[in-house]
Amino acid sequence: MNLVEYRRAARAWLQENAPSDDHPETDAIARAKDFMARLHDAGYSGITWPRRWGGQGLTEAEERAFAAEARDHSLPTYVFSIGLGMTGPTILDRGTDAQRERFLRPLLRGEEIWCQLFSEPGAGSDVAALQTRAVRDGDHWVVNGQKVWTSVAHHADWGLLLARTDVEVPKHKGLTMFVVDMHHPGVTVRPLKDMSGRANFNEVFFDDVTIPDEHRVGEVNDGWSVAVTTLLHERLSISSGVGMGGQKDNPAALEALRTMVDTSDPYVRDQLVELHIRSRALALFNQRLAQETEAGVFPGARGSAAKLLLAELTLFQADLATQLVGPEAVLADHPLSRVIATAPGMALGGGTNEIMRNIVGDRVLGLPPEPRMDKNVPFKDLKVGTQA
Amino acid sequence: MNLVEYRRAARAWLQENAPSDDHPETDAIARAKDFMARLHDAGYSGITWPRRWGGQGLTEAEERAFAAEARDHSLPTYVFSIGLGMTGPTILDRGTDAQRERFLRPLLRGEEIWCQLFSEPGAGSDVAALQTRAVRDGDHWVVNGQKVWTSVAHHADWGLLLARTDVEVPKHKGLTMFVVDMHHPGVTVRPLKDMSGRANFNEVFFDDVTIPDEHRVGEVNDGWSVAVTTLLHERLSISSGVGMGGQKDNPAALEALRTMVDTSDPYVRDQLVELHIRSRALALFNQRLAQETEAGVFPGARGSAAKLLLAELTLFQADLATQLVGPEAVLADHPLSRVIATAPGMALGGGTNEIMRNIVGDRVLGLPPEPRMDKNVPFKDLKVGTQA
Amino acid sequence: MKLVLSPEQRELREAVRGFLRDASPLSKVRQGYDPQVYARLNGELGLSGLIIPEEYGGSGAGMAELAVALEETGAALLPGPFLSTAFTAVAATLVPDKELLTGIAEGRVTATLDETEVLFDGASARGTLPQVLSGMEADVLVAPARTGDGLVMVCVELAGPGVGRGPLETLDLTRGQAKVVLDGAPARALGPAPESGIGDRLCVALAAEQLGVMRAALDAIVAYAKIRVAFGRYIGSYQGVKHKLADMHGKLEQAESIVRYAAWAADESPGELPGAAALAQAYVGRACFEVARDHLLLYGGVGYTWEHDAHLFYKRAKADEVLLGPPRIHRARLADLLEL
Amino acid sequence: MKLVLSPEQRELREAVRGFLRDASPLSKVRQGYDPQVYARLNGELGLSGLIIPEEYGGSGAGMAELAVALEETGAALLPGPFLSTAFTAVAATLVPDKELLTGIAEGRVTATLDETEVLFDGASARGTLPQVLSGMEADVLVAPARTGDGLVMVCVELAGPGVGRGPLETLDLTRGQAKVVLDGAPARALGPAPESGIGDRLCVALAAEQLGVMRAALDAIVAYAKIRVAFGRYIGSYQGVKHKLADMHGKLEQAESIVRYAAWAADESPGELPGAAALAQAYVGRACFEVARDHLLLYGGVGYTWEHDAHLFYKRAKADEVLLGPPRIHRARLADLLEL
Repeated sequence: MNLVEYRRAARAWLQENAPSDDHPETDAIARAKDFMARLHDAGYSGITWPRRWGGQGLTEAEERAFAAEARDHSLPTYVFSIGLGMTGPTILDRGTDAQRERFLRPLLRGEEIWCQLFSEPGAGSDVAALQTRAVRDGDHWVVNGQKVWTSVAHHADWGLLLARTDVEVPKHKGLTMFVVDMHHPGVTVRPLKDMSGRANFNEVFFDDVTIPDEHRVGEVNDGWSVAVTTLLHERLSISSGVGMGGQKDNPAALEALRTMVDTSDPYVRDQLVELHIRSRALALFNQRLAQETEAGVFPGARGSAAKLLLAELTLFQADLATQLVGPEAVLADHPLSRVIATAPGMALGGGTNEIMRNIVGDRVLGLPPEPRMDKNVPFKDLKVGTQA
Repeated sequence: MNLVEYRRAARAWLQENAPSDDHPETDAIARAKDFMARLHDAGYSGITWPRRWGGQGLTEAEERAFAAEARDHSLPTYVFSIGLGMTGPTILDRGTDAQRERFLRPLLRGEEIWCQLFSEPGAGSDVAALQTRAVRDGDHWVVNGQKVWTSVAHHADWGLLLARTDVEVPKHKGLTMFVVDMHHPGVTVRPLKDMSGRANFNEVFFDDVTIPDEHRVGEVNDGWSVAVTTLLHERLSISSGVGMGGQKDNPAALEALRTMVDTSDPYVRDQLVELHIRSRALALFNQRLAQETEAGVFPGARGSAAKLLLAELTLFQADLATQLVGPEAVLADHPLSRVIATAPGMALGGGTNEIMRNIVGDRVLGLPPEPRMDKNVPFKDLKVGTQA
Repeated sequence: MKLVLSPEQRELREAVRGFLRDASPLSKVRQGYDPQVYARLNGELGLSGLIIPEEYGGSGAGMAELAVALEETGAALLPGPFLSTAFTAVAATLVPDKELLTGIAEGRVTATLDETEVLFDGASARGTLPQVLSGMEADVLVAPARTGDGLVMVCVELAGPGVGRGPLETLDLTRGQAKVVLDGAPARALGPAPESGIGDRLCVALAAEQLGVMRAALDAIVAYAKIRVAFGRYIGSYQGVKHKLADMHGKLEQAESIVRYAAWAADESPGELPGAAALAQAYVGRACFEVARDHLLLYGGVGYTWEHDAHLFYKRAKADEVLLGPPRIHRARLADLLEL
Repeated sequence: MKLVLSPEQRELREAVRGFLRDASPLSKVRQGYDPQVYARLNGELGLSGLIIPEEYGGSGAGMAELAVALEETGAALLPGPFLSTAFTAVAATLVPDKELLTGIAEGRVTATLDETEVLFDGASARGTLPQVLSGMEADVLVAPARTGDGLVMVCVELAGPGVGRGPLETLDLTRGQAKVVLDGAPARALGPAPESGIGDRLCVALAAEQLGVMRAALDAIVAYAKIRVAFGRYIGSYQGVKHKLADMHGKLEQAESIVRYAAWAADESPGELPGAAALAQAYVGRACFEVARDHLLLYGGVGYTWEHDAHLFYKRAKADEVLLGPPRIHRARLADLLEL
């Protein structure tokens, strides 16, 4: 089957099978799992993953073709996105064969949901400063600590957990990666509301949670290099999605906004032109990155520039829209109220703007790195988190 | 004489004596010197300086009163500004009595012109990284090196020179301050044109220039603390002048600009409003700082915020004005052509915007300092200037 | 022109600041309006009577003093009808009937002012006011009404008959609005609406609150930048953070200068007031939101959480920015005043 | 839509870039127009005939290829009439009389295009053109003239009789303008002026040059940030510098995307061209100046000196920004096209 045929078949399948509901609500989970099983049966889950572990063994070309078709649908894959985009690829790259055998096929079929447990209250941008401890006890590890910003943790069966196993060495050198059973009695998941009042992520507490050593991913104290693999996959999956649509339903986008405001006012008109200019500039940049990717030139850290620009555009247009609409915009039932209340999210999730600028400066422009104070200090002597 | 009478007398004297020409042209120097002598005879030069050294022994109140009156005139004191504002106060604070006796009265009377010789091509923001060497030879010092950004050096009789006297110690610890005779045969002054094509400052080259040890200011290797005195005086004299007028003759200011552009265009009108808002915001901030100063609250590093804002306003309004006026604005005989060509000056002279932001962050907001890589390294092992 | 506070004004500031620190700490503001705090604010500090002439029981101070107080209530994100009552007091001092002033000065009456015109038949009022500031908490509503004699200001008891009101959920969690429907509500005319002066003073009063909001937001994030560590260093030592904070400080300095100027103009230089008032809203409203936004962003992820207070400042700043209308109206006003 | 260069376009870019690196290094641009470089550019690389159809001696390429070439001449701040000749070639391909094209394609004729309307009596032209791009270097001027048959494009030999021209000193040291006075200068009609298409393509061509200017400025300051030391560290390691450079990079990425899009639209999607062209000037013109300005500022004091090249980029960027009129015209055009 050539690519054109492949794409045509995917389109047909999606038209027949794609449901309309993608909200990760409780009763939606069962439906989402059912959809994933059918997706896998149809051969569209794990398109590039090896056949041996439940994938299809095809190329990126097929994956892109399917993704292009899927863009026209709202697939209920949200709760599986961490597994498919981050933890699954990590197990694939760095896990043992036993782990691959155990975890990958259920993941691809939607039978098990995954979350990722790296960030902590004291370790946001600086993930490697995390303090959750895992202490060896025979053929098990015992974990205590707290994670945060964990999407879908309340639905998750498994979590990919980064924990500190040695405090005597510098911070990057004393970390180990594990797969943790989210149903273990010592695991507590508490929803964390964002500033708009919605619970979009969770805090996860570990209280004497045991993990068998065979669920360790990678070597002891080599967890950072495993995490780098995961974060690389995270960045890929974010940057490939950046700017691809999303504006269609945005009440602060030009098309919606022009219906809310008085465009006979030249000031308003010029502000809308400014919004058009910025939106088009970023949309075209994203399209160029996509075309480059299709041509085999991978954007790499340049995707961070696109993410930074999207974060700024998101803030700009929510701010502009509320200014133009005026007092009504702050009423809770006005669509812009929610837009302004969530506008900072893009600038904070997946790396702050400052981190993005560092990445662009260091990796795209090749600028000299910031001198690091924390590279050669034993973790126990290092200043971390929030302290005077 | 109370302050009101003092101010009235100053006003009367200025109305009688202030000339109109303040351009530091060659033949203007003689006239400027003549004016300074009369200013000193009248008791308005060195108002707060001790009587013993040629000053008037009065308070800041009288100085401010005179300055307030002087603002209505263009006094030809430009070539004396370095001496009066920086090098003179440094000699006063840190010189020997013999140096005060020798240098201060001629300075106040305008008989001798001073320049300041700190910055070097490899040491701009980072003045203490300078490389000009002074080597002791009996009761003399021999100087070799190059200075840059030296205002009025081509007219100067004396220069306050910061030179390196020890390369074995960290950079701040091996510097010594001298008074150098600018007429010494080994001193070469070369005008340096700014980006608008005008020669506003100079490069100064030292080729085996000898300085008697009695012209050393402060202890050997204690020159940095002397320089800090000088730079403090520099900052005071800049911040006190910031934003005080200057807009009157600026073709990019609102009053001039509104006559050049089509204010029936709502876009143009709104841009002029933006200019008004920013100009007024800064002008009022400067007036508040001045009122605080008069009330005895010294602005300190907050003056750096005002300087930063002025630098940004200067860039903004030159940019805006040329955009609004359009193609004509780039003709060399259009007043805005010069404005846009000199607009970056305020952001570069007297400390770059980055340095100003550091000062505001460190000294006004009390933020933790940047870690320093250069504090404890012998100068000879330190990376300085421009190098791979 | 007076841009620095007098010793008396500094004392007032300390008194209000100290009171609010104890009586209305940030940890309490999500609980909303506390009438006891409001009563003490007026009783112990006499704030509600600040700009009310002494003959009506106030302290006869000026907009400069009111601005000092509003800066502090803004910094504390004080919930309740303090701003709306101050707005009403501004209007009530400018109409012939001063009866309302006494109640406000004594702290007995909370009030709100709305610019929506209502219908007034000499005894009762009709109309729908879609967004009334602190409309659930205020006892009294003052609004303009078109009559045969021109525009008059009328006053309605909101707890009285003929008044329907419903709370509006808004972005700002610390201060609400209400929809008010007057359907033959007993109303009293306070006299002809003054041709000018009210709107300008509201601009100044709001700018003073905004100055407090931005100052408190900046103070908070500066303090955090001194204790939060990333990559082994306090985040405030990174230029990426430090330079942004320095720029925010510059906005704060300018905003304070403008507020002092505008308040002085309201008290001492009526000719300058319209321009100063429009400038205050055009500059300070924007600066306040930008500082509140950037302060939230600089917290990193924790600033995005509901539990954290950063969003309270961000939301108040946005709600304030549009409180008197879309911000462009202030710019348009400036264009007119500058005869552009 | 095609936003990435084809292998052939990349080859063209390398050829032009390599040629200019040798033949017109930055150290030479202050000496102004070098006809020899111009002749080689057209002879060896055939650049002047790039968009001229093959039947008139050109290579029949599109705006996409012209954009590639202009990006490089922009990056090199190439002095002389290359841009003005490209402008003229754009216009000349859109009028019936194609004679001019051959001369341009062969590199024999340099030309300039001006939008000032002149008077034309069928044989000679009159008028004053206050600011003609490369007016001293161009052999031929093309300008619109109002006749009984409507607007026509006419062509005048600038070295011929009835032409007075005087050089104008401008901000941009690398490319001049001239005042041209036509006083009965022999002129030839090229045919009716097309209703649309010229102005849009000039916007795209200029944006391509601006893309080159900003790219070269950013490259230069990035390189400097890697070798300049302050306080014991390379300045590029400070976030104050690094974050600004990252933002400049974001502008460059977006500018390049827009230029590719607009050039593609000119070649392949005429319906999108007007919007793409206005977008190109509105975004790229601004971004180019901002990047050139910030690049100069980041050099510190040395960037303010006459000897340094930073101001050449800054000045070219400003001159380019207003070359086709005050930049607001592009925004106004966008508002119309978006039917706002």
